Amino acid sequence: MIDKRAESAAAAVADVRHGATIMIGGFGEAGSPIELIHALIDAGPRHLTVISNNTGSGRVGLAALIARGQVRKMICSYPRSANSMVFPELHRRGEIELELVPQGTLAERIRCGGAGIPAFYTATAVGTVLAQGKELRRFDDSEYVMERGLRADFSLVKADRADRYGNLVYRRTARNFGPIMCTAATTTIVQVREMAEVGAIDPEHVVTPGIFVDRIVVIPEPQQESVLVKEGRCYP
Amino acid sequence: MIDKRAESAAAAVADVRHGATIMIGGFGEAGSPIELIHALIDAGPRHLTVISNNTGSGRVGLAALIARGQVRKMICSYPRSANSMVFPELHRRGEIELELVPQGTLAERIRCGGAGIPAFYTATAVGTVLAQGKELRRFDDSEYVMERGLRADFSLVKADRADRYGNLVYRRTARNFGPIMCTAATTTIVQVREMAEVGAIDPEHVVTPGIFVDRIVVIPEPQQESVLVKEGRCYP
Amino acid sequence: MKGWNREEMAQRVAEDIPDGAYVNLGIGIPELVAQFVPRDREFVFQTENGLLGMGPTPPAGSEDPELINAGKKAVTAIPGAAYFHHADSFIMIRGGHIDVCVLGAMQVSARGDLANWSTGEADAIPAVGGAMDLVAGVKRILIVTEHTTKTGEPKIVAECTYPLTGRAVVDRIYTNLAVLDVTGEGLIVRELAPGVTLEEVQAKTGVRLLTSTPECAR
Amino acid sequence: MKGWNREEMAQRVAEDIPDGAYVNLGIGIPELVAQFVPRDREFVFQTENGLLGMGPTPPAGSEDPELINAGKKAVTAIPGAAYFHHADSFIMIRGGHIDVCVLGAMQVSARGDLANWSTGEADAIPAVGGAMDLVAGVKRILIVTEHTTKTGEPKIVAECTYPLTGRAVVDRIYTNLAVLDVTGEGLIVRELAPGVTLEEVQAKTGVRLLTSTPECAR
Repeated sequence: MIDKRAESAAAAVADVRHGATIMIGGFGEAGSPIELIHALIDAGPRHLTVISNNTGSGRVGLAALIARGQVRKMICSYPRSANSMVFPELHRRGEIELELVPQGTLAERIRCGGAGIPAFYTATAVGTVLAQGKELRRFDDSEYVMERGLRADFSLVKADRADRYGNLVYRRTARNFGPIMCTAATTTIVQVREMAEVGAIDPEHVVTPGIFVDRIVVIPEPQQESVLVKEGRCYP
Repeated sequence: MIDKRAESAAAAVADVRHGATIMIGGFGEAGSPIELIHALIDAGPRHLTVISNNTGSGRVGLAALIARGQVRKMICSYPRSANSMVFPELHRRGEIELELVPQGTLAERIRCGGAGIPAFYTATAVGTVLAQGKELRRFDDSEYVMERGLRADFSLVKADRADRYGNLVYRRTARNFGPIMCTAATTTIVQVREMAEVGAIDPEHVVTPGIFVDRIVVIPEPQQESVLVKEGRCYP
Repeated sequence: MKGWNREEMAQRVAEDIPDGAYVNLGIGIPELVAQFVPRDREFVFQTENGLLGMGPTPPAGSEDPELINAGKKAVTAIPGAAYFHHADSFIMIRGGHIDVCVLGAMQVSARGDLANWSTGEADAIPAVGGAMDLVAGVKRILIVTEHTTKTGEPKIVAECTYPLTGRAVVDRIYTNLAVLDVTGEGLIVRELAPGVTLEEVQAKTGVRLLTSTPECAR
Repeated sequence: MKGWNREEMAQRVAEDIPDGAYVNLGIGIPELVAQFVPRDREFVFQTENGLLGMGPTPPAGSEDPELINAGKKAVTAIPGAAYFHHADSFIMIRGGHIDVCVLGAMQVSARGDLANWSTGEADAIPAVGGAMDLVAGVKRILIVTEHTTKTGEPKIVAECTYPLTGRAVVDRIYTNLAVLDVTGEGLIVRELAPGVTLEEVQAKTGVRLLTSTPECAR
């Protein structure tokens, strides 16, 4: 019987190796799989390339992973925000690389990585420094830049509910990068608030079909990044 | 107040001009907007380019539109099936052009047309006659063919329910090409079984957000293509 | 007071947005536009992090950290809203489905080039978010900004010196002093704020302005 | 009877599909595979028209014209199924998420080229459907077919003469006579159907076959 539940967050991320590329869901704290990230900090792989829209805040979650020196390179659209000190400091010191990608291009690159599309063209960033060094091409009298699909070894995603097949539903704007990141990794690990019985999620309402999910970890009461930051918490 | 309901199917398709490009939803009869197609037959525009997965069956719906000589060219993946005589006859006589596109490439071309992506690469059809004359390119030691996004002047789509904003939900495998065709036309016309009050469709369950829909026609009891074909019906 | 304040600027922008428009609002003054929807119109607000039908800020205490806008502030969803993932969200943006985007600016050039994401300084941490996607994809780009920087330097210039967000993307500029259209001939002053003269606007602008209608010379 | 019948061929295919596999079945003999899922395994069937978790044919009278498979036949959805649109469906296919695809064939070459969509005749109406997407994207392509055409011509050939569906895409071939693997060295006979000799298989095959294990020579 198919059952994708993992024993624990620790077990789910245990095979992440040094040098892996990891997609991490979330837009700010919404959808950030903080318990999976903390398990990754405990597991300790280094030289990671992380693909995530932001770089975390305070000293928990993604920011803590970066602070521990486990991340070699960030691919993101918005690496600073309120309470985001860790990445800027390390980047200014030259200790972490940054590939800055416009948000929509980042999303499409991830989707294409999952969809077997190695490259596509977009008008976004044409005429800006973010298109420098990239191939330009005209279609129908407009100029476009070629962008490559992005794939990862692992995706860490937060959803709301799952069934044993891995079918997922999300909650409000915490959906953000989750569904596309689930498609673009060799191994997709999802933390959910609760399991649903098979059949309890209406097939019309499934957002991520189970085929894109490999491991499910149930975290009934996930921590909230902004609360931890406000409390001055630091992981580990 | 935003209210996208049109008075009738006839009113909804009245401005389709000769030579227009039209996407028509459906996979076989599932999702085929038969009442909108019949309204288009009544309206009478000719020299149409139609983008649809199939070419209809019997002498109703899309097959009837083709039989009336209104279609100059079909872009589709599967132009024959049981009870599909109209297109094959006209095509053998050289009276209708065919652009055959693999089904997944057709779907992605439509999605890209709606997403502002002029072209993308896929491994589908590489090494076959359907890649002939198309640009090939290697990425990471595999060969891909470049395919162009597809757009239309109008999309005719069948959904199950809509609210006045145009938010749509579909029913089972009748969803098929509807959601992507809604995004890829200048004017998207949707027939639905019933209207929903605003707020009655859970924002988590919306499949096509209203931004992609221009006109809604309510057809409470849509005809079923296979039943009409079995009865030997002929439109008009 | 001479000129328009922030609220008046936002209101002036809102007046130009047609009924039924799909609108994306940037951070800062653009956010205020949502407070000035004309009584007889309905706008649908999109936020690129996955919500169409964004409603007003929730009352204090009922914020949901999983219901936020692109500026990561708590928002609400109106009845008839829809949630979607990021790739679908940027179908709306890149695909030209959003009618109007209102953004702030660091600089705008006479040709409509926009710089609003980076100072380009060596030690700055660049952060672009969805700005480049919005200016490339949305049908109409409206800029709302103070006419000059805090130190009095013109923000409307012959050529942007900051890194561009997009080239020739701006349609109209709303400042505390005037409304200007970007045209093939250059920047045309469409309207002056109360008590503001054309000479004063010109003096605070880094490029020669054109006028189209007599009332602009008042 | 000598050799395998259609059901036995389908059953033989099913035995090779691992537990938990995501499977797409073509029309004809491939459809029968769904009837032979080994008792201790669970397969999830995908149909490219937008359903993951396809169940068996419904009882007569309870067909739903809006719940069909890629062959446009009425099907059911199992508990835990999901519906999705065509672009999302082909993310699964093109993106390599489907583990196994079982297809019929008109011809298969020694290199694993597959022809199964068109005779290439001048007046034929070509119809490709999702075949080219499936062979390009799915991890493992299994072909199940009669060993020869109705007129006795080999279907397993040195070079396909019909238009290709894909080049070097087939992993394994199941016929009424044998199971063959496509390898870099050529076609290797892995198994013979009951009462079938290697010589007989070779005689009905248009290309030289290799054997790997002694039992294939039985």
